[in-house]
Amino acid sequence: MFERLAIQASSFAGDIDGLILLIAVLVGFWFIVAEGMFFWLIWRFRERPDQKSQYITGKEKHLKRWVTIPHALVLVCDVFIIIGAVRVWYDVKQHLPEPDTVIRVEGQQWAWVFQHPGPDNELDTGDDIWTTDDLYVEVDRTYHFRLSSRDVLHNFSVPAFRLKQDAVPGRTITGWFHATSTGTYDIQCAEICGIGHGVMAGRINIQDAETHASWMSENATTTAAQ
Amino acid sequence: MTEHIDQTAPHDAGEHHDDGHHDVNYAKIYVALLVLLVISILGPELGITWVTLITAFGIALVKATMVINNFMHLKWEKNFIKWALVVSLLFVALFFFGVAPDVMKHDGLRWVNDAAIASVERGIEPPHGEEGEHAAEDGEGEDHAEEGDDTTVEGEGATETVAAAFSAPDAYSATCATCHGPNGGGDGPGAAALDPQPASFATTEFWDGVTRESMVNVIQNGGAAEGLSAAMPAWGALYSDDEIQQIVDYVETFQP
Amino acid sequence: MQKPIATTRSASGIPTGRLAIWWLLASEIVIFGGLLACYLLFRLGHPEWADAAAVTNTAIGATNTFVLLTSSFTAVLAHQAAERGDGKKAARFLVFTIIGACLFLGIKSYEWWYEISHGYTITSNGFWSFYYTAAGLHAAHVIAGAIAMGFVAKDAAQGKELQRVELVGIYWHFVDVVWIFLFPLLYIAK
Amino acid sequence: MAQATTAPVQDTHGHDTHGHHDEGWFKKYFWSTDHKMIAKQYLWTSIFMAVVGGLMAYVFRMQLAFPGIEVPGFGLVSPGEYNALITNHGSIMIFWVAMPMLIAAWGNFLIPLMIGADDMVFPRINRLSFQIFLISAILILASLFVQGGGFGGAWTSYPPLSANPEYNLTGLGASIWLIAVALEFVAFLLGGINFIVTLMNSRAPGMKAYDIPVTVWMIVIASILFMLSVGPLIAGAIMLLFDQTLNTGFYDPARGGDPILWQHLFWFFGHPEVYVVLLPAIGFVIDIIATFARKKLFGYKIMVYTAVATAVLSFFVWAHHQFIAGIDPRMANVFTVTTLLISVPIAELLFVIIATLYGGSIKFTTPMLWALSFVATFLIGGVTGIFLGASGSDIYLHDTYFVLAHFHYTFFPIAIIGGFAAFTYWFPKMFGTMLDETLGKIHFWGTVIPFQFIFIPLFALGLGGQHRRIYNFQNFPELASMQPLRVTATLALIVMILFQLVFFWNLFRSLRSKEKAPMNPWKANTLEWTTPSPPPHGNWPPDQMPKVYRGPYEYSVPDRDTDYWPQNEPS
Repeated sequence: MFERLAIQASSFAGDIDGLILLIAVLVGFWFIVAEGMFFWLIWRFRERPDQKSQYITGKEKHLKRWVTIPHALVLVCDVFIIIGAVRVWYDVKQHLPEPDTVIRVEGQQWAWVFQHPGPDNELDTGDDIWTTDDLYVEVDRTYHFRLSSRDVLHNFSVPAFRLKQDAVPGRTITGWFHATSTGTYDIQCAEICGIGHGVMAGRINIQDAETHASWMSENATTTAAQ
Repeated sequence: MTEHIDQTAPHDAGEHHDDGHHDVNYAKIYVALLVLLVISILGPELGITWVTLITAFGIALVKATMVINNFMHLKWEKNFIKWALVVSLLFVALFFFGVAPDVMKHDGLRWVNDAAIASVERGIEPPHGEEGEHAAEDGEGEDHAEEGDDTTVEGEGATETVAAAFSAPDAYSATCATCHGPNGGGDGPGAAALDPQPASFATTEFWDGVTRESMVNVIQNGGAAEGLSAAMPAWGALYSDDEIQQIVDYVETFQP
Repeated sequence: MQKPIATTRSASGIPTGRLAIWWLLASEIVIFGGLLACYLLFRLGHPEWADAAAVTNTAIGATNTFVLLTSSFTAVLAHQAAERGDGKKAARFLVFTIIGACLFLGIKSYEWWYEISHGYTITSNGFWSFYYTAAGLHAAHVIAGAIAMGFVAKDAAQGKELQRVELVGIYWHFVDVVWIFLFPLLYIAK
Repeated sequence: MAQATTAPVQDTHGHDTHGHHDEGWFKKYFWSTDHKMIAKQYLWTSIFMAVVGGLMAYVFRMQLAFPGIEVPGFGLVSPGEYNALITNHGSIMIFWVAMPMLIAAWGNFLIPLMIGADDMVFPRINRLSFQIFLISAILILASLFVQGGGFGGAWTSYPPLSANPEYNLTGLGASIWLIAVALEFVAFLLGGINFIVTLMNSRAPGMKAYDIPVTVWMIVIASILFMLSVGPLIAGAIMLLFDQTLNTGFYDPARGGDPILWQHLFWFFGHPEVYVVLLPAIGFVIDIIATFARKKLFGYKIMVYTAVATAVLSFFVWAHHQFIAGIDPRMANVFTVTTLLISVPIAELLFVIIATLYGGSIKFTTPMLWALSFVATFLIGGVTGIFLGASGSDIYLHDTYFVLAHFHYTFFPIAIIGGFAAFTYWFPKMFGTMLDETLGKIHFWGTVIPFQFIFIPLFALGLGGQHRRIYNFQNFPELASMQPLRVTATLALIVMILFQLVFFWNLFRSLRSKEKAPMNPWKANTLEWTTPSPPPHGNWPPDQMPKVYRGPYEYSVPDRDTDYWPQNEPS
């Protein structure tokens, strides 16, 4: 059932999963400590005939420690999480490695339109390949995508890449990915875009260099023929 | 906020128990406000930017302060009232500065707001009234002019090459195939969500029921224009009349 | 109905009605503030809006500023009269303020009619959308204030609920202050 | 304490020129200005809306678990209907259930009683605010039945989808939805001003700032928070309404507008809104835990300060909802830091609640069970929020079922568990009879256990990359295989809904019961327990209004016969 959790098909998928794991360990620790303390106190101080309730104001120094020290430790954990989060965020969303290929992705109700640069590797030339809902990329190449939308908000999300970015009408947003394994993965729309949101599914086909080249020559010629 | 108030005894709800009256010469303040108003109108007439800004907004601030302090008597009010008002203003400022990097600016790290840049370049078009009263009177004409704007903006985003290299099959696969299917069978990926189902161009029933004019009208103005499904969007903003004719030509190739 | 005991208490040291009015104004500040912050965000990002702003009629805007300042002045005189216990005089000044409000709305209607008939409608472009929305929201407050003052003046003329003259006055000055900022934002800055 | 009920307070209408005995049905139940009646009106409306919202969840959960079936009682769910259901489920549960239940109903009922006043300061504005609220509730329900169907653009209502009928295909539904939400805001602004002024001005003689029960503090802080955050959104809603109806272009990029602006306006309000409903729930929980642990609060002032700190900080975090929505990526770093900082005061609040249990003598009554389960469950919602507040992991988790499960783990404890805690605790005061403890406990376990089985599978689905608001996951090959988790969640929901019948049966029995509740059944300190159950009109006789001598949590004070010490008892 969870086989797809293991799929990491992009260069930064591992970083994001690592961050999730780091947070899971840190907050998991606090969660278990807090819940454990909570249930133990409930059990220990349940109503018993031989036990009277104590009068504690919370101003007692030796008791106040039990709140202030964990409190400071929470802050320390926060700092670790912030550092991890900002590093991953910088790599994925701020830093932009040099592209090998640039593609254009446009969302519309309710399909993805992909513009591949074709054999000459340049957009907006005669041999561009346009496809709907099927994106073809080559493995181990760095891609930039220029994301826009024709009508409403959409979201270009490839769970296997751990990649997600809103497509905003009127704006062009640039992102990148670097596929690391071949295969066909889901592209989901992750921003509600009308009644067809649930069918706005695309596929990303990651091909090895050879397959990709033959796909490209096949489709570039048919487009030219039309 | 209220912790300093000692109130061992209930206060009487006297209407004006704390401040009978303030010794303000209201007439003097009124005259001062009028003088400031005159300055704020005359200042910008000089046409110097910084004078305009100071006279317009600096004086607005001074006038507002005078009204708030003297007419609203905030000067004599308790401090927590002042705090409440200042805090609400601060939150507005927070909102402004939090949003400015995204909305006020038109580009940033890895994003460009093409539409806003295009709108700045386009400038303000003369109102319809300048060219001829009838255009402004006519609601339809106005709508059309606005949709014309759309085209320019889309053109900016997708660059001119797209417009130059218009081909009906490309336009069909980019715009129509989502629902009507790559071969016009009404079986595109979007079709599953639609009720009524999108038209299939591969059936004779479809071609019995339409004229060329009605098809052009639906593509241009949407399905609702012909009493059909409102899910069919209007594409008149995206394609010119001529291009729509070409698309209809292409759709006719699906005819069985 | 008579007031509950709760209404007559004043633990904060400010009479209940006035405290409520201040909180009401705090909530109004964020409403108008939000709208004007949005306007400023667009205005600073769109220098071309200055061309649209150039069309607005400063003379009419200035006249309306004058009318509102004057009505604020009569409102504060009403408050002064109410403080001295002279309900009749307070009511008379409030009536002047209401006349000011009506004059303001009349001038506003003429201005809008003129602009709309020359093709500058709410859909013309972003500037005009904000122009009509901000001024319209303000005008709605003017109408609400005028109606409230009508009720307060009716009571005050009979010497009842004189503290309300001050409350409605504070609200009215706030409406005035909003206009003081709208005037340069929509009319003067070109 | 039973003898206390026999002391009848006969003529409490001393300050009211006409008694309330002989009034017609309409005047008594609909036109009343009595804060207790208005509280009941809010309560019944919100319970009704909760039933509506719950049944909506049933319909779309059935569609998700068994796609394409005829849902019993509803029929086939089309994509348009599915979107309308999820949109209105979200809107109703937040604006018409959580807010009226936690703030309006209990705020109206408790604030005057807890601070020793006879009513709110502006009873007629109070009535007006309920009437506006009722109209908004009717409108939101009506919007489902207009031509084109209910609005389906999600409760966040992002333009251009929400702004343009050509995109959402529900032009009328969208506008009515928007008007209903705006009216609800107006109702709560009026109500909030009333709460704030009542607390500031009408406290019983002797009640200083730190003698106010935490519940009242929390409701009033929440009201201020709501008031200061909602303003820009009201302006934004007017702009959106004009976009929908007058064809303006505030959010239309083609005409110089900007769709991102709405997202900022919405979340500038939307995030503080979470704390608007959280704080009152925490207030109830604190009051209940102190009563049933027979303990003074561990650090009353810390509690109030952290609540204020949370409220202020909540204004600085809104854009964490928009990390991948097209905002400038550099801003995300700022909001990651502020978001994680807000975990500090919230952790402090929970630590203080847990510390209050230390050294207590805990009685497991139904309200106490609800209050304790609030802490245990909310903790899960709190820690999962860290994954979403950290920008790096949010890239993957944004808009997945992980988000959905996270905020249900916060809103469910807040609105449902907190609501039931308050309901079971103050029920005797409000209606004058006791709820059945056995039925109450059956209902408690029957609600809390299925809840975990609904949402823990959804966390797993979210980690598996399943996105929200999709009506049929069979269209996504990678997600189709996780169907068993969806079925588990749906079955658990049905079980939970069935257990609510126990609650309604319990409620029905108690309302019909002739057995009167005592004045102070829980032996609590706060002022509402010093008047008969239910309190008469005016709460106390005008000449016997309570005076306050001490704080609200003086339980188990050494050297006293009883383990509680009411606030109004002279020392």
